[in-house]
Amino acid sequence: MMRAWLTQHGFVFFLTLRRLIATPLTSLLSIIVMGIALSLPAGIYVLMQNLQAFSGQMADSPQMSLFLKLDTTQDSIEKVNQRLEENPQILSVRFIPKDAALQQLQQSSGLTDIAASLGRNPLPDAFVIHTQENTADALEQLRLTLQKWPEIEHVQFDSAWIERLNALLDLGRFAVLMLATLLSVAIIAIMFNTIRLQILTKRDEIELSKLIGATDSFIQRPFLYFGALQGLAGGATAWLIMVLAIRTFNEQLITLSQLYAIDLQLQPLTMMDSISLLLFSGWLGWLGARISVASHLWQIEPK
Amino acid sequence: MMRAWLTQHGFVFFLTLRRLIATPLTSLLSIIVMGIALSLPAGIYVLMQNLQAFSGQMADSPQMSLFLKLDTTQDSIEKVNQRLEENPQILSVRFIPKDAALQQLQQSSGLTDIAASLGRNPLPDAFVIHTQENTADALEQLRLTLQKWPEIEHVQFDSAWIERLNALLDLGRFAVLMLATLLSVAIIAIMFNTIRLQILTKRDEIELSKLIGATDSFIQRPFLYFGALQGLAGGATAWLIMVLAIRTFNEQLITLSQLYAIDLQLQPLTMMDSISLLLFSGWLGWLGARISVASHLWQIEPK
Amino acid sequence: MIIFKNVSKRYPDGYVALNNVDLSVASGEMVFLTGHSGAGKSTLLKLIAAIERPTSGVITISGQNIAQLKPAAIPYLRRKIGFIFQDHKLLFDRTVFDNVLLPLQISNFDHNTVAARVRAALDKVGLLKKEKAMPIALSGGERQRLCIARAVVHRPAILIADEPTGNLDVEYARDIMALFTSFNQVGVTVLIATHDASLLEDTQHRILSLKQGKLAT
Amino acid sequence: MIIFKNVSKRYPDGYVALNNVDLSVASGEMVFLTGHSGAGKSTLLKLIAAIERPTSGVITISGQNIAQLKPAAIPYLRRKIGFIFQDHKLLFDRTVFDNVLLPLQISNFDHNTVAARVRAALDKVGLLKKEKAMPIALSGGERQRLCIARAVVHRPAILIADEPTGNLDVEYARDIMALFTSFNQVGVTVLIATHDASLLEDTQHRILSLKQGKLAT
Ligand SMILES: Nc1ncnc2c1ncn2[C@@H]1O[C@H](COP(=O)(O)OP(=O)(O)OP(=O)(O)O)[C@@H](O)[C@H]1O
Ligand SMILES: Nc1ncnc2c1ncn2[C@@H]1O[C@H](COP(=O)(O)OP(=O)(O)OP(=O)(O)O)[C@@H](O)[C@H]1O
Ligand SMILES: [Mg+2]
Ligand SMILES: [Mg+2]
Repeated sequence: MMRAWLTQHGFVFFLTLRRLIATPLTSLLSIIVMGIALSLPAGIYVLMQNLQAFSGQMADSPQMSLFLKLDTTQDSIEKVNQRLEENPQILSVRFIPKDAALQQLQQSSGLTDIAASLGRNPLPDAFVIHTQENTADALEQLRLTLQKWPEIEHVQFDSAWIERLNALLDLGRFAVLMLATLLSVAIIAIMFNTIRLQILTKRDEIELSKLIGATDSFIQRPFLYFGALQGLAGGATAWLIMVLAIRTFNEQLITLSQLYAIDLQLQPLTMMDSISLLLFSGWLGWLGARISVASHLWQIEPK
Repeated sequence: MMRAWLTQHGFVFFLTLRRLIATPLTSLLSIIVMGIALSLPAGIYVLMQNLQAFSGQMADSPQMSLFLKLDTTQDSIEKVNQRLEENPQILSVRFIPKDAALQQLQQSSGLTDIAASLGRNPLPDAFVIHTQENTADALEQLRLTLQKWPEIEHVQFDSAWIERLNALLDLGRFAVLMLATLLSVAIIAIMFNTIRLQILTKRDEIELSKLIGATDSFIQRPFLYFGALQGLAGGATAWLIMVLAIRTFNEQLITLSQLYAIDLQLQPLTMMDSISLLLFSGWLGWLGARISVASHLWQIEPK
Repeated sequence: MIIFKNVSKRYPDGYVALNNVDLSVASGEMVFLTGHSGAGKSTLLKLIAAIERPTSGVITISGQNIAQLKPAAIPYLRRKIGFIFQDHKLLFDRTVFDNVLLPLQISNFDHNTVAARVRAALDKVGLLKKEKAMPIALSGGERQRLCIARAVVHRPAILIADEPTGNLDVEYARDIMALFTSFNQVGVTVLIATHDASLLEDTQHRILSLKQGKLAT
Repeated sequence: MIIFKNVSKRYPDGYVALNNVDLSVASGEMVFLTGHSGAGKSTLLKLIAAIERPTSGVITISGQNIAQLKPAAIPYLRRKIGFIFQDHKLLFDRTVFDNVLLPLQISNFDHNTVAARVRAALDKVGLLKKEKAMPIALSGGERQRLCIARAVVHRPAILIADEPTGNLDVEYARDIMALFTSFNQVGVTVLIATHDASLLEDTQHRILSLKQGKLAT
């Protein structure tokens, strides 16, 4: 029984493979179409994953700026750093030396060589910290504690700044969501339609099988295999496109990383992501095939 | 003769229309697929157009920063502004008051309330200008001239800053180019494949027409109409998606505009753009149909 | 075995193809069905295989009421029947061999004996040499014989042949009729719709004659 | 009018369907072509309409060498021919009327007279009542008559009929033969491939007989 089942399915599987190969242009074109369609939402997913890792802590947890007194020594700075890092309420600590602050000012304003024009750097050293809590009360408490430290001139937490960043990130998220929705509709429609149209050319086969006593599941089987296989191939193509795109993009990022002296690299697809991509595309192909065959079967039913 | 030609074409046109309506699901799905596929590169195009308008002058022409003396009066500032604007070598003049510079510093560094911590704003007022020329010689000449003005403390032109911005913009352009290439391949493949598969289901008609003495152009005609009509409908769908997307996006931008007090709005598609979109999509459909029919015709040729 | 009681068939466009037909074919009988073009012969045969459903009346096959068969049960009815379609219905993207193989695949036949059965069926209709050809490369008569091979390969209990010799010359037609007779002799119920006067001339089997949807015995 | 000289046809799979055929059909003649299933009748007819090309030999129609016809000239040859295909080749997504209309559309006929012509052709084969039906709703014989109507609607100079009465009963077959004869009487060259012995029995026209690709006169 089991053996018969296996032979049956194995037979159908190879029949389907042979057919895919027998019409190379149709198969290839359809696979490319599905691959490209799938690679777009997959690409967006990768970008979002990377952005989230990059900006996650920055945007989501509240941030506080600690300005040090202008005459603080290197030694005191180290001490402050250590004490901040030991505080369990504080998630992350980032030190911004006054030179870096000045440089950033120049970069962002387009005003260059301020130091030269001013004669000296007027900015203080500072720490930027992210906190665990985000209720107004807890934050105020922390501010008051820190304010009492002797090295600290001024503690500031600015909700307006965060608001702006959040607005920007919201916009980004909105754009991504819009694109993702559009693309999801697109890939489903594209894969569905591609497989449906391919099956339309096999109307005769469905009709005849039905007429000589094939059960619905028997008739559907090769088409479901066909859809799933095509979907899988499309998913694999999408995966390939993604890998190549990430690699090329990272090469471009090297220049930027060097200029800004930070490590900007897109993380590749994880094993899990890759498998999900393949499974999803296979499922889509299967679904497209299923719906098309079912509609044909229904039309041929005697009334 | 002319009349016969018109009747012939009119007949084919209506025949095609009737057929599109006769298979509503296939037609609709195909049109949606093509619409979405087309709307993506069209969206990228709109974004690029808007970005270019926004950042064009900034990135492309060299820029110079003029720092004013710390004690410059409002009167002198106006005078400097006027003289700069009258200078034919200078393309654009932007005044950056010291307050704005400080604010920008705070925004970009995450350091808030620097003024509060410093007691006073240490930054000078400044002008940022863009010049017509971009040879090093001409720029040096201009710098020397401006340096001599009494209100100006220091003139700076920094190529490093521009380099960084350019690297960033290059990256953006590269990303857009990559996406656009991918999408162009995609829409061509998708439209081509969709129409090809639809025509595959009409193999019988092509074969019979050929056998009873139809010329190739007669056989192709309804399919070309079909492809072009489907392509046009796909283009119109893409246009609709674009209009809706731009409107929704602009609504989101309002919040951002208010926060940053600048006018950020995507410009809609121009009349020319819309027409180009429709023509291009019609042409693509026509091409897909042409190639598929031609390949069938060739197979049926006696050998 | 096959019993029609008061069976009428009106097509969706209003045309009445069968009008109050009463009919009974015993198990193992061989019956000819004749009548003008458009008299309703194909319609009657299609009703037996549940390809069309009657508008009114009762059709029973081995005691089963076909008119009330659930869709899920129809395939099993059809497997008992070998149907030679008037319009052939060959699959042009498979070889001759694979076309004949189809009915066996459908009913999960044992893989080891399948090839031998297909070749035996092809041999009976004289197409063994063409097993690897595509149907497009067959002549009209060869296609018709291919349909016959496909209809008999799974040794059905009922054989329904709709105009099986329209494209065959006299000799082949005689061979095919001999084939049908031999099936009938081992107990297969055979129904043949035909115009071919030469087939009807010297037969000792029952001949049913349809006239505009009515049975004229 | 139609002259075959030493014509052979070997199909790509190596099978020789026609072997050194010499043949001459005068303008206005009516000729029957007969032979076993697979003898090469359809192949011979297809060569005339340039649906297949001969492997060797010369075929001339009204002095034109078909074997060397440029692809662009083939449609104009085919418009002179009315071809009744053995496998019908109907379009199942158009009505009966539109199926018959096709040959007229192809050759840019005057729009005002076209409908009348289509109806006249349908009337001749007894299908006028079914003009709005789809071919799927036609019986086998009705489909065959539809093919005949389509082949004669544009009044071709040559009429080629490949097994035109395989699905027709004796009366309809006689009507169709009368139709062919009437065409022949107004000067149309008619070639008919058939197995139907009853058509051949009482004819005074020439009968060509093919045997395994060779002409046996
Ligand atoms: N395209 C093809 N490729 C290969 N062989 C072919 C092809 N078409 C026909 N044949 C073979 O050529 C032989 C003659 O075919 P043809 O159709 O001419 O026969 P016919 O005389 O019309 O027979 P019938 O009466 O059965 O229609 C047949 O054996 C057939 O298998
Ligand atoms: N699906 C359908 N819808 C409407 N009418 C139909 C349909 N199928 C058949 N008919 C009509 O029913 C009548 C009987 O058709 P049927 O196919 O049973 O005839 P038949 O006796 O087999 O004729 P033939 O010898 O020509 O094959 C015909 O007039 C035909 O046009
Ligand atoms: Mg019939
Ligand atoms: Mg033939």
